[in-house]
Amino acid sequence: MIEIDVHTRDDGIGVVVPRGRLNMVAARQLKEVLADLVGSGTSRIVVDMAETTFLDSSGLGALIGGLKSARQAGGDLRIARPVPAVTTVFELTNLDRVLRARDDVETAFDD
Amino acid sequence: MIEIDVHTRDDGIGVVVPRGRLNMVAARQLKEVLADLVGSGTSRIVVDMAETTFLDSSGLGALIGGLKSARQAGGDLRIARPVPAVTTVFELTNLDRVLRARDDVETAFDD
Amino acid sequence: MTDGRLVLSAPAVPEVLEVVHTMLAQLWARADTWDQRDRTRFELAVIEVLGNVVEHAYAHDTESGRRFDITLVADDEHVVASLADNGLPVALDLSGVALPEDELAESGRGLALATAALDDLRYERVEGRNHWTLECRRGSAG
Amino acid sequence: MTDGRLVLSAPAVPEVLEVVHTMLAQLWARADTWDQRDRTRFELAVIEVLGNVVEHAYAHDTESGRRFDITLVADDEHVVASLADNGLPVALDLSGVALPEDELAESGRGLALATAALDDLRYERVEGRNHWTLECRRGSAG
Ligand SMILES: Nc1ncnc2c1ncn2[C@@H]1O[C@H](COP(=O)(O)OP(=O)(O)O)[C@@H](O)[C@H]1O
Ligand SMILES: Nc1ncnc2c1ncn2[C@@H]1O[C@H](COP(=O)(O)OP(=O)(O)O)[C@@H](O)[C@H]1O
Repeated sequence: MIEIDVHTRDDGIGVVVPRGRLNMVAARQLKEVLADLVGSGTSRIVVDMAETTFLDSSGLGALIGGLKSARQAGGDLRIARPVPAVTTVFELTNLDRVLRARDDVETAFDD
Repeated sequence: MIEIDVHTRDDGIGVVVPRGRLNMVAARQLKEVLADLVGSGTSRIVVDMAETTFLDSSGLGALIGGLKSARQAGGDLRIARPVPAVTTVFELTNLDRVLRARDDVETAFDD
Repeated sequence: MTDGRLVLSAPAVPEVLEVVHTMLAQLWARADTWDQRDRTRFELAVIEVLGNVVEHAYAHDTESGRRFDITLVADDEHVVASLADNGLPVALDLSGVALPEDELAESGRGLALATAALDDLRYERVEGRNHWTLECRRGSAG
Repeated sequence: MTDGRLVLSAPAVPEVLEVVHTMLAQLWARADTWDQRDRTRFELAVIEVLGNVVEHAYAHDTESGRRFDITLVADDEHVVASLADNGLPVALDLSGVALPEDELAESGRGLALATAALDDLRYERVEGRNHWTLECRRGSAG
């Protein structure tokens, strides 16, 4: 079961918070959420993963899809605060450079 | 899975918030939480059930146990904001009078 | 006719109730026209009867320990749970089940709740195992 | 020796993955000395392989639809998942599984992840069914 919260900050950055397990079922929802954000003009996105307890390859696929469309629209997608179970998946797939984890949601776009 | 939050208000009333399913496993935890509260001198207790999604006879047993020890200590135990799935259980067991549900946590002890 | 049955076999320990709650959620995800009250009374009865198995139905110290099987099936009009366990035989008169006299009793409400919630509850002892069958019909009062 | 096996039989639909996550949580509740990293890699592999079954293993339009069985067992040193499904035979060379060349590919990482996470992954076709066996040894790198 997952709940995905979305809000746009005053600085125009979209913050997406998936709470729960990011598996096949949830990946579809995340894909839509990210597509809607980029489609409505928000191309800088932080995914706050502090409450994402599980990630699999379909969840990864949704994140990468979002990353690509954000970049095409001139922005970027950044990951913040992954838990160890999620970090393991980034490492096993060598995506820890492409989706480098930030320690903080607030400052994820500062560099 | 359940999480039980407990805090004591300035007016001395203990507020217990079980989040999740109150089944056999959770009932043991709730029993302890209520016994600890009464044992430490808090005999007026509100159980806020707004986020209790399921209740069975063992959960009921824990509530009644808490009610009895609260009353023995000169206080009471009151139920607030049950969801329909929980109200059904109070009705089926004719406990809707003994454990009359209040609409509000704040004012549960006003009468 | 697709087969939407959910079948679990597991050790009879309280923690496994969580798995059964999740199975019920998935059953309703497929039987999505059932309303909240029917869902509640069926879930309640299943957890009560299974809780009793976990609590009371001690096995004859079998090598492999206490275990149970549960099958959940829903069609448009009925939802049925079949439980089996290797515990001791149960000596109960299900027709005589009632709420405790003492309003403030802390236990003894499980079977009365299950009976009130279900349209049908049956118990049989077959080949050294206990079999419970629980049924709700859509929209009935229970 | 008590039998702590958890066995589920269910329709092969994405929503049922939630039940398997809960079963894994209960498995760890009993095998409580296993550390987080071992738990993570086993759960990941199970969900990847089962996700593939749900997504790719279409049955020959059997009467009863696509279904799968999963058995989870843990002892002090090993944890094993056995999956079986009635889908089409799988033509895969598991030894040739690798991450996609394109770093930004949106799919194709499932089996590579499962292989990296497990100590052993086996596939067999037996009596018209696909059988997958997944194993982690405690504390190994995967
Ligand atoms: N599966 C079972 N195996 C053995 N005894 C049972 C079983 N289910 C119920 N009983 C007996 O029936 C009694 C009443 O059960 P129940 O109404 O569920 O209340 P409780 O479990 O709270 O005592 C139990 O105390 C037990 O003695
Ligand atoms: N259980 C299965 N049945 C049939 N084909 C499968 C199965 N598992 C994997 N495959 C095939 O292997 C390919 C790679 O699988 P995987 O690495 O999990 O990536 P993805 O599922 O994202 O494509 C799939 O696209 C599919 O063609």
